Amino acid sequence: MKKYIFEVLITLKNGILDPQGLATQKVLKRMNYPIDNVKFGKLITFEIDAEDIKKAEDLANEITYNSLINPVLENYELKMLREIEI
Amino acid sequence: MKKYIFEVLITLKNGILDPQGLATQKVLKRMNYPIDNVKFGKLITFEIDAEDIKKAEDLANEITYNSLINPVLENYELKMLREIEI
Amino acid sequence: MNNLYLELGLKDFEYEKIKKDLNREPNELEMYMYSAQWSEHCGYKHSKELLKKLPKNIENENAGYVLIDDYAVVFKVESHNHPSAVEPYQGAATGIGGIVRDVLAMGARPVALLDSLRFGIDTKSKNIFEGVVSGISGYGNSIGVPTIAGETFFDEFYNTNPLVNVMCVGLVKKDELASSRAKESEKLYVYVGSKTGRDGIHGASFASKKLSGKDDRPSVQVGDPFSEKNLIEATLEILKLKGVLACQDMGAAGILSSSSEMSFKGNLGCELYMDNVPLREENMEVWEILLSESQERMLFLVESGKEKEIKKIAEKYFLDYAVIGKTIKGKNIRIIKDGNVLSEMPISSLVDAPSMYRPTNTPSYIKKIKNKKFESNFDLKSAFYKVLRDINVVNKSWVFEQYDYKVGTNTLIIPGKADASVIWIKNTNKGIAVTIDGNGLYSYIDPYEGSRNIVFEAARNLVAIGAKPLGITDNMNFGNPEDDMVMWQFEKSIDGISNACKILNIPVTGGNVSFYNESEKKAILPTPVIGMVGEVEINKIMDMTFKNVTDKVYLIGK
Amino acid sequence: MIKAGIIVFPGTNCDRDAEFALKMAGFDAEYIWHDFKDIMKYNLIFIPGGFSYGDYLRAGALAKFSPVMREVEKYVEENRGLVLGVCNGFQILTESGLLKGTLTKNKSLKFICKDIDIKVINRKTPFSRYIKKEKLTIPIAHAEGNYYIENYEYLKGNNLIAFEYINNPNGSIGNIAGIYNEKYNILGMMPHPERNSVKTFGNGDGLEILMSIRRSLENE
Ligand SMILES: Nc1ncnc2c1ncn2[C@@H]1O[C@H](COP(=O)(O)OP(=O)(O)O)[C@@H](O)[C@H]1O
Repeated sequence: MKKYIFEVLITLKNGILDPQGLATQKVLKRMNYPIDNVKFGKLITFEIDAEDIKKAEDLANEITYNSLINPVLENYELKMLREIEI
Repeated sequence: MKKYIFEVLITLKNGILDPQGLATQKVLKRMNYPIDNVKFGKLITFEIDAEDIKKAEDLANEITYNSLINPVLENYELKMLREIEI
Repeated sequence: MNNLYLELGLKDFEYEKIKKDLNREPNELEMYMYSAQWSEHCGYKHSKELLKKLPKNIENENAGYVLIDDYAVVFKVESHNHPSAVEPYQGAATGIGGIVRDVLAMGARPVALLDSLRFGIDTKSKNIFEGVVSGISGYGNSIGVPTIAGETFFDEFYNTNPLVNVMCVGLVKKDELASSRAKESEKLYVYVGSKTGRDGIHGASFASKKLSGKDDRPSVQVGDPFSEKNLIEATLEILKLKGVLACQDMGAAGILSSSSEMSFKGNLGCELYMDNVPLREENMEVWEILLSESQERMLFLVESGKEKEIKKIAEKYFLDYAVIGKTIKGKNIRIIKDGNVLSEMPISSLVDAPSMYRPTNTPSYIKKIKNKKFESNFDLKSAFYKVLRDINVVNKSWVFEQYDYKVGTNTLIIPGKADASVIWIKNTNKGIAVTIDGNGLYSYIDPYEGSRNIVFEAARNLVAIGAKPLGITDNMNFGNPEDDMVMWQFEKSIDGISNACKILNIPVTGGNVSFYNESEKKAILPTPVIGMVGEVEINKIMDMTFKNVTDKVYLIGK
Repeated sequence: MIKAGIIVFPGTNCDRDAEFALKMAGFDAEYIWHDFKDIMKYNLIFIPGGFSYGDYLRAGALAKFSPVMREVEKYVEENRGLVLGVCNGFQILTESGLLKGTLTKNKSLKFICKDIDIKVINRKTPFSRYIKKEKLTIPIAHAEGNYYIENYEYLKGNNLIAFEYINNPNGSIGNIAGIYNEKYNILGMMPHPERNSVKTFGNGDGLEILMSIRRSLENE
């Protein structure tokens, strides 16, 4: 059994309104920063116990797709960061 | 003038309670996933117009530290992803 | 080691008293325990002598109450000024969490929140203001308790030191009130709630960072409204079980103060098992576990054999559960880890911080004010518009519309509609009328009259909607009590509140003291805040909207 | 009597509001804890507002994993009765895919609590058939009520819009305040009819919706 540490980067799909990004951008522009395209997303990390990386990745994908993101709104990128012997 | 695209990964400092992560983890455990240590953070991307990378990075750091994160609770990691000639 | 007590904020004479009480040198753990229990926050060192003057109706419970028919209306106010200055959102959120648990510990379902807010006028204050309001909104809305009244005031005297006072009102049948007093030995202490982390342990008494060597660990408490909501439901279910004897929230100085005070009130001792406490972080020191101010935790005292039922309720609500100690014969507290007794000492010494009251004289500024001449010759019309435009006078819907003031469907008068709000006691024809008021400027110019006036104003607010005042809770926001001027203001203010209560014939059911409020250069305006509760018949409620054309308007009084 | 079941998740906080209003509207109402699985006997399933699972992750997202939600799917599939999701209940229904679209943060990024006017758009469903008024005053109380759907035309074209705001408070596409599924046995809406079910709390407009539901169920 090993522990696999994953990181998911979750971003809004193109065309979906990002009120937080817009509001932040407005404030920063008002402060005269040469800034554009501010977008908010999420970063989720978690650990999975599994026998091998294949199994861990399958589980991580399943969890991410079914539970962590909303496929109507969001895209994601899943990365395995490290494995730890336990 | 160039456009520099930045990405900030924002995570909670060690020891700070992460209610979102905890609740999500509890639900996933109930679904029998072998999961642990679920932690939530933020991912923010933005573009900066600047003459060179040094200036862009200074600005991005300033914006991130002063406006995007809460230094009492959060750590951050700032990365320059791409530059675009404009 | 010898200087540890100083670093922990204990004074020399206090250290001498500890040695005398213990008949020996305290060990390191004990110094931490004393420093927390004897901090101003837990020990009320500068105020307890004076607070005795208030006409109280209930002593030594988590929150006081008044009666409306068969119901006890439990209410209390609490400040979270310093935490809100450091981290506005979380500071305000955890302030709500704390006061809700105080009321909950009496067995009452929280039914309303009020917030009395004061901010400076510099740019930093704007951020603090926004953070505080969204913290109250974020936490209060989520736990489903409506925030139905409050006040929002801006003045430069509160630059860098906002005042965030929050009040909770709860409702319980009077024969179902819970108590925090342990009555018998060999009963179990059961912990229910979130896990314990290092939250808040550099707080009040741990100014020095060198102590732990692990310095930059933030001590900010983060609120978890989801767990709080679960804790509310779980606590109310647990208190319905037979064999649940007492209940106490874990607030300042966490496990230590809640367990020791429960035993102390019952003239008993207690044993605490440090190995059993549910922990969120690794390698926590015993003192950290004892003093942690992690949020969303409650302590119950139960008959042995009850554990299973309580565990089931805790699990239903996603909460941790553990037996962490028991009451014992005698009067000592015993801290046990890995089978070793790390400390044993008399609880009475720990919970009874030495009083530091001293009499003071009228400060010189009062005379200056008395002799000051004010301009009375100005243009009435422009003054009128100026007043109406003032941020402290304009409509506050931009604040209270961020609060869910309707959840529960009991709010009979919503904010903005009258000077007090009303919560209906369902299935009866009675309502609970509430208001919260303060006035720093009046209290500064004349702490006695100013404080009296706040109580009277609160009473007028209630009377204006048709309610009869029943009792008050007070939040004393003052500067550094080691300063004679502040101490004088505090004493006069207490005298004023007591006098007003006596005239109105209503009790002070409880309150809170917040000292060391200092803005950039000087102490804040002395700002006592009064929360008042009254009784109203729901078909006799009056609000302040004009009703019909041609109705006449009368002025009463002079 | 028409039986209503009110689903309670950890973090739900408008369950008691719902019970009060449903009883006022003449329902026989009781609570259903989210772990419970036998919901087929109810004529109406009410998913109330609040912050199920703290609304952590996304509003309504974690609640969809509670056992009762699989039963709700079956209930809808088999046309056992009507489902009404209010506020967080609406969010849970979109997150679990029973209703189309999603609810995101209000344009102002702030929680908004106030009375608001909505227009009844589709008057031919069991939820709306007996509503007499054109315009209803119903309180809102939410931070994430900004409704979004890629294919707005589809909703519009198929008459799936239940209510529209007269003054859009949160940025919802097409001013949408509530929608139906294609079978018209689910209604999701952000405003809280149960908070204005008696005159004591406003003008009682919320009762119009609840009464319409009851009468439709009675006349089936
Ligand atoms: N921070 C707040 N939270 C909740 N309600 C508030 C707050 N500030 C003001 N209000 C409400 O706004 C209304 C007007 O308050 P205020 O301006 O203090 O008027 P007054 O001085 O007449 O009491 C009251 O109903 C009050 O409860």
